Amino acid sequence: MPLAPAITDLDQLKERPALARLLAWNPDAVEAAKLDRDELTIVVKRPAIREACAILRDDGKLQFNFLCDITCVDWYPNEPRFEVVYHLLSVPRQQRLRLKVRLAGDDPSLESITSVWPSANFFEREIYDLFGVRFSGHPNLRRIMMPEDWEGHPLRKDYPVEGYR
Amino acid sequence: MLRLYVEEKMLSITTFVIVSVIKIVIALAVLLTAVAYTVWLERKLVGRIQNRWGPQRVGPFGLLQPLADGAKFIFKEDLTPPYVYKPLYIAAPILSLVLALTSISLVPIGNWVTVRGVRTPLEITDVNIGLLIILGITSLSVYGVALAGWSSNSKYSLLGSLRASAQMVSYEIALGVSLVGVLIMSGSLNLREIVDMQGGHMAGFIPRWNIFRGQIVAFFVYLAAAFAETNRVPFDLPEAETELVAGYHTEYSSMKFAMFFMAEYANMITAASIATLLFLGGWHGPLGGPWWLQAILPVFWFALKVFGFIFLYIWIRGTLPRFRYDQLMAFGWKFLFPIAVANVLVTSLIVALQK
Amino acid sequence: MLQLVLFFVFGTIAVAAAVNLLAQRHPINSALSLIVVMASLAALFLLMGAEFLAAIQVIVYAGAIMVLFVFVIMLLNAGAEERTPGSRVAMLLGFPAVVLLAGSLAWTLLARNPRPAPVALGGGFVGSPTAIAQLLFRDFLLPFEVTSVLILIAIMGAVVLASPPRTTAGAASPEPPAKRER
Amino acid sequence: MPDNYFARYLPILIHVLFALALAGAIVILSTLVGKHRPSRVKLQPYECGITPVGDARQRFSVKFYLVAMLFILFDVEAVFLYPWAVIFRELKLFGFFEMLVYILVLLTGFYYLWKKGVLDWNKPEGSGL
Amino acid sequence: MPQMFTPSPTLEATGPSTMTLNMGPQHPSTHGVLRLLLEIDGETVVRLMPDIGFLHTGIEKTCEAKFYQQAVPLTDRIDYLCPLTNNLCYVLAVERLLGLEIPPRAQWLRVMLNELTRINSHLVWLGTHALDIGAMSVFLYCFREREDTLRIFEMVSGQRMMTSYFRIGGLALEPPLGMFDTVRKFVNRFPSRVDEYENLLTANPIWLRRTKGVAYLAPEDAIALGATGPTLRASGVDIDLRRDMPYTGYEKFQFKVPISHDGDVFARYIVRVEELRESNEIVRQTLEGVPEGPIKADAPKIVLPDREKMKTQMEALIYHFKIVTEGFPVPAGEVYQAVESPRGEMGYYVVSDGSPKPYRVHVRAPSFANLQALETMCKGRLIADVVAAIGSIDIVLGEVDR
Amino acid sequence: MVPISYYLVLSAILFSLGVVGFLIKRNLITLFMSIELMLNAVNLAFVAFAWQWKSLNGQVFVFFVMVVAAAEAAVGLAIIIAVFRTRETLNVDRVNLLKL
Repeated sequence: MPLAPAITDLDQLKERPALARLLAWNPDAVEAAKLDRDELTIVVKRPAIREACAILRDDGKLQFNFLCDITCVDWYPNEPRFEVVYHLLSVPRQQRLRLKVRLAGDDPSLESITSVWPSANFFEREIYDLFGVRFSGHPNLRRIMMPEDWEGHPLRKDYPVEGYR
Repeated sequence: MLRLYVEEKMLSITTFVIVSVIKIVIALAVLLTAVAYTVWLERKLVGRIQNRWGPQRVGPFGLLQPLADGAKFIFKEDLTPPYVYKPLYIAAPILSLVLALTSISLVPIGNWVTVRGVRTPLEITDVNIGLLIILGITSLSVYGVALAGWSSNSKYSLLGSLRASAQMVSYEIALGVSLVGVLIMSGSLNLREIVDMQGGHMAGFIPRWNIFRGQIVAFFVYLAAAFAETNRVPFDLPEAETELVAGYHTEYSSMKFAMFFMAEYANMITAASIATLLFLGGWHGPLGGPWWLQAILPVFWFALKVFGFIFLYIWIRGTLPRFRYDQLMAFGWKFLFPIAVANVLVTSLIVALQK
Repeated sequence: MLQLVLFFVFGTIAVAAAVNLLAQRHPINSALSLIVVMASLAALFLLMGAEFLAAIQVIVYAGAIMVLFVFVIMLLNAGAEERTPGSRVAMLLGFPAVVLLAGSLAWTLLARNPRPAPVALGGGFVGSPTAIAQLLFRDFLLPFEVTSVLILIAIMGAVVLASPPRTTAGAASPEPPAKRER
Repeated sequence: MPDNYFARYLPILIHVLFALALAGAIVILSTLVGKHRPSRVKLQPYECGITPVGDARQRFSVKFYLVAMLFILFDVEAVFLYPWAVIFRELKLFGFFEMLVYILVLLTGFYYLWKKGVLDWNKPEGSGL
Repeated sequence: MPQMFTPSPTLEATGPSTMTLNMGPQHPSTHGVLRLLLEIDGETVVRLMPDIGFLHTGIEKTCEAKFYQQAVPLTDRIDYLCPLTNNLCYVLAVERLLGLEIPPRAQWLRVMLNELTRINSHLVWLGTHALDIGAMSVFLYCFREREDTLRIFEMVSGQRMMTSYFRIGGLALEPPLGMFDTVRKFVNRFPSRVDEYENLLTANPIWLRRTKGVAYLAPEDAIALGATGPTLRASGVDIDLRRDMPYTGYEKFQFKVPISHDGDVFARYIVRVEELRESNEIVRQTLEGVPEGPIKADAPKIVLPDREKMKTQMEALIYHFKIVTEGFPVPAGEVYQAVESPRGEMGYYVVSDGSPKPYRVHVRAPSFANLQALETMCKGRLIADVVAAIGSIDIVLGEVDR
Repeated sequence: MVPISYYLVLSAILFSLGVVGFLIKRNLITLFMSIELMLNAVNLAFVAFAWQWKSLNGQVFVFFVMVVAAAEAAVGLAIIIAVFRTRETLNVDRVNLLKL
């Protein structure tokens, strides 16, 4: 399977049901979209993430009812520095969807989606622990992997692999 | 009541004491050896059940393993943590072991023997109320467990000891009531008399053991209760290592830990002996052959029956999962106890109507 | 002779344990002292031919009633006794009171029993289970049946008293909605 | 034999003393022989490797009391059963009814406990028991 | 007692008769170094809070410093009970980033070994779960069969556990002669062994009492809490990635996906035991007609050449040298590849910036997600049920903490 | 032989120790234990008299005393638990009000 070039044009992709639904809800919430290697990525603006998740979960046709994963990518020293990545799965339709939120390096914070999926709890804590991204509205935002008194966030790109010496 | 004692009346008090001391020393030695080899047997049998060899390095068939274990226990660090309540922390294993070792003194293992003109029963002493004394000693053994957990001052120990003591007292009731049927059959609390009642045969070939004389239900109640009393699988919750780590002896090390261990196995042997005496006809069994064989056979039959019980204990350990705590208590109170009471009523009604 | 020695041994143990019961400040020590008292009394019962009672003393008193005491001490985590002004006064008055009371009691008991010792009993008089049972289930039939009612009332009373008051929310059990044990 | 009734119990006493000596010897032996290298971590109460929080001797569920209470009351019943069983062959049917009344009264109490849920251990405290 | 370690989270008791208890990290039945903070009332669990991170090894960070092919051995260590599944998931993700097609023989062998890994992992689960509930013998019986699977892994890769057998673009080596016979023998023997375990457990009244109705998880709760794999299927949610979103050629094999609607420990037990049988059937199918052909994709710049070629052909030697010293560049992009691991949906999210080292590797570990369902399962139940519940969700701490 | 008077004196000593314990101890549970001690002392006297008069009635009385003691302990300790639940103390000086 030779690689097809990624489609990043919003107009070409707007027939996709998930993207169409989000655009219908609030065109301003969608920052960009990409179809690469058969995976649809929608970049959502920071304030809209929780509601976007709720809409995608509750929509009768989309039914993205399962939160697979939340993670983060640090694009240091580029800006916006952080990308928080959500992977959703529709159990009935067997479809996947990736949501992204881009965050600036000086204020890495966004709304927690634990109210939509309780399962986001550990994932968001992990991101907080390893990247230092804060989630507002999280019930228990504390370190999860590292000791409570650890300094720094190890998965950031400016954190050396060998640790600080 | 003095029927059996008439022969002994000739003895002077000094001879009597000397004979007793000899018997006690032998009994303790035999019991401790039996405890050690029950552990060996358990490891060996459970190993075979589970496709393993069990101990086999120390001595032939691993027969010296108990000695090695004992030596290891003695040389282990004997830790007395600073947060424990020391007097009770030390007293608890001693209490457990002493009580476990004492109850064997009431267990007759065979008929009377005469050595150099001294006639003496094959047990340390033959008293009128042997069964009651054993029950009394058993009822005291709760303290060993309760105090061990409480004095350790650790949460796992305390949970384990509360579980253990609640379990032991609960099953003690079922155990005690299950024996009443046998008492009705034999009309005595003297273990020797109970066994004597079971001699001979019914209908030509069935032994007159209590288990064949309608006490089969009581036997199974006793069996289950005895498993619980000795904290064995499937009732080994007090030390359920997957839940409470090691239960009431979490904080114990070295020989103090080993003493609980020894007490458990000694109790197992006592429970097996009582079952043999009360339900399986004690030392009765086919007799024959020359006089020396006839002298030895009763002890052999007794040991064989006790061994059968211990085998059962071990077999079940290799087979069954463990109960949950509430299920265990419900089993004791809602199942075994009513059955034991029903058995008493039914047995007594039948006996009353017979005559 | 042997009996006399044993009487003094167990009597001394009993008195010492009883004094220890008063002297100890932590209830668990007092409870253990009381168990020792009871065990030595059981031995004394044996000396007087009450073998059945001796066994029952161990089973019921030491093995059951005291278990309950120990459980309650563990349950309430009752710590060492506090010293209060009242207790100091009591201590001061206490020891003379023992002597006085014991003396007067002994005098009363002995005065009513002027005969020193009965004839040697030998092994003739024994409270065997059979003997006790014959009395209990013939002559004392009514008291025996009444004890069952007593125990029944004790069961109910203890359960009612010890049960925690019904709480409303809070500690209420979060049972799973549908499936329960079948 | 000066008094053979009591002499029967004498060996038990000797046995207890022997067992006590044995157990004491074991404790003393292991204290003397075993090595002693305590360290702070070793001397912590076991709580799965975490420094424990709070006192272990906290208060416990009343259930444990209730079970001990049931134990003594039914133990008393069992104690009555033994002498009764021993002379049952003399008492015959009279003895049966005698005990039937006794047991029935106690079973009433047992039934009450069952209904009250004292025998159910999976119910948490505070739910009215 | 002075504080000796870094402060650890604590749980304050909330009621007058409750007490807090640490279960783990040094506990026999928390399956590694899981720590549970329990608040108990008598023996009833009032609150439960998992505390993890004792086994955090920073694998995701380490991956960023390695070449793509060097990260394969790291994935073995994530879930040490199913290393091949981890290999597979990572390798598939990178292959998708590269757009690499792998030959059918390699795919078949991947399926075969992946299912043997599932059997291996489920055997460990069954043994330890039974041991937690007190059935000691089942543990050793399970390990007897696990030994057979480990021998097969050793045959193909030279390693019993840390196999690293799947490589980007195919397999490490051609499987040795006699390997298929060994597998066939195992496959023929195995169903009777599963019967043996079931004889000991499935109808055992004590086992039923300990598992039926215990640690119930409703389907909606299961989805909301992110439970996956057998835990989710035991709650009645019918999803299995092997069937629903096939990868590496699973669509060619016939198998059933066992589900149950009871949502309790027993349901999870039954689902996994049935999976053992189904996996065995898949292995049996893969044995019949493994295609002949190469085991590596034809991509000389990515796949290491055979030893023989490397020693005889100049070109191969150069490729070998370049791959080992410089790695290979991977087109920029990102891929989320999910496979059905024995514990549920295992996902690798690999981001490439066009360099020979992965920019970011994230592992979506099924145990990590399953662990969140534990409190819902255990609230209001007894401590013994907590043990049963932990066993029933089959967590692997290496994977939780990574 | 042991004269009966020895037993009676022992019984008196134990009984008065029980009385004194009841008066000086401040812990409710220990108070209860003192009562048990007195009951035991009385039991000893009963058995001693039974022995003297060769009548088993005394022993049967002891039997009943034990039953009563068992019931008393069960209820008494239940009361202690109930009191402790509201007062959080076992000191008699602080439990001097009758209301719970």
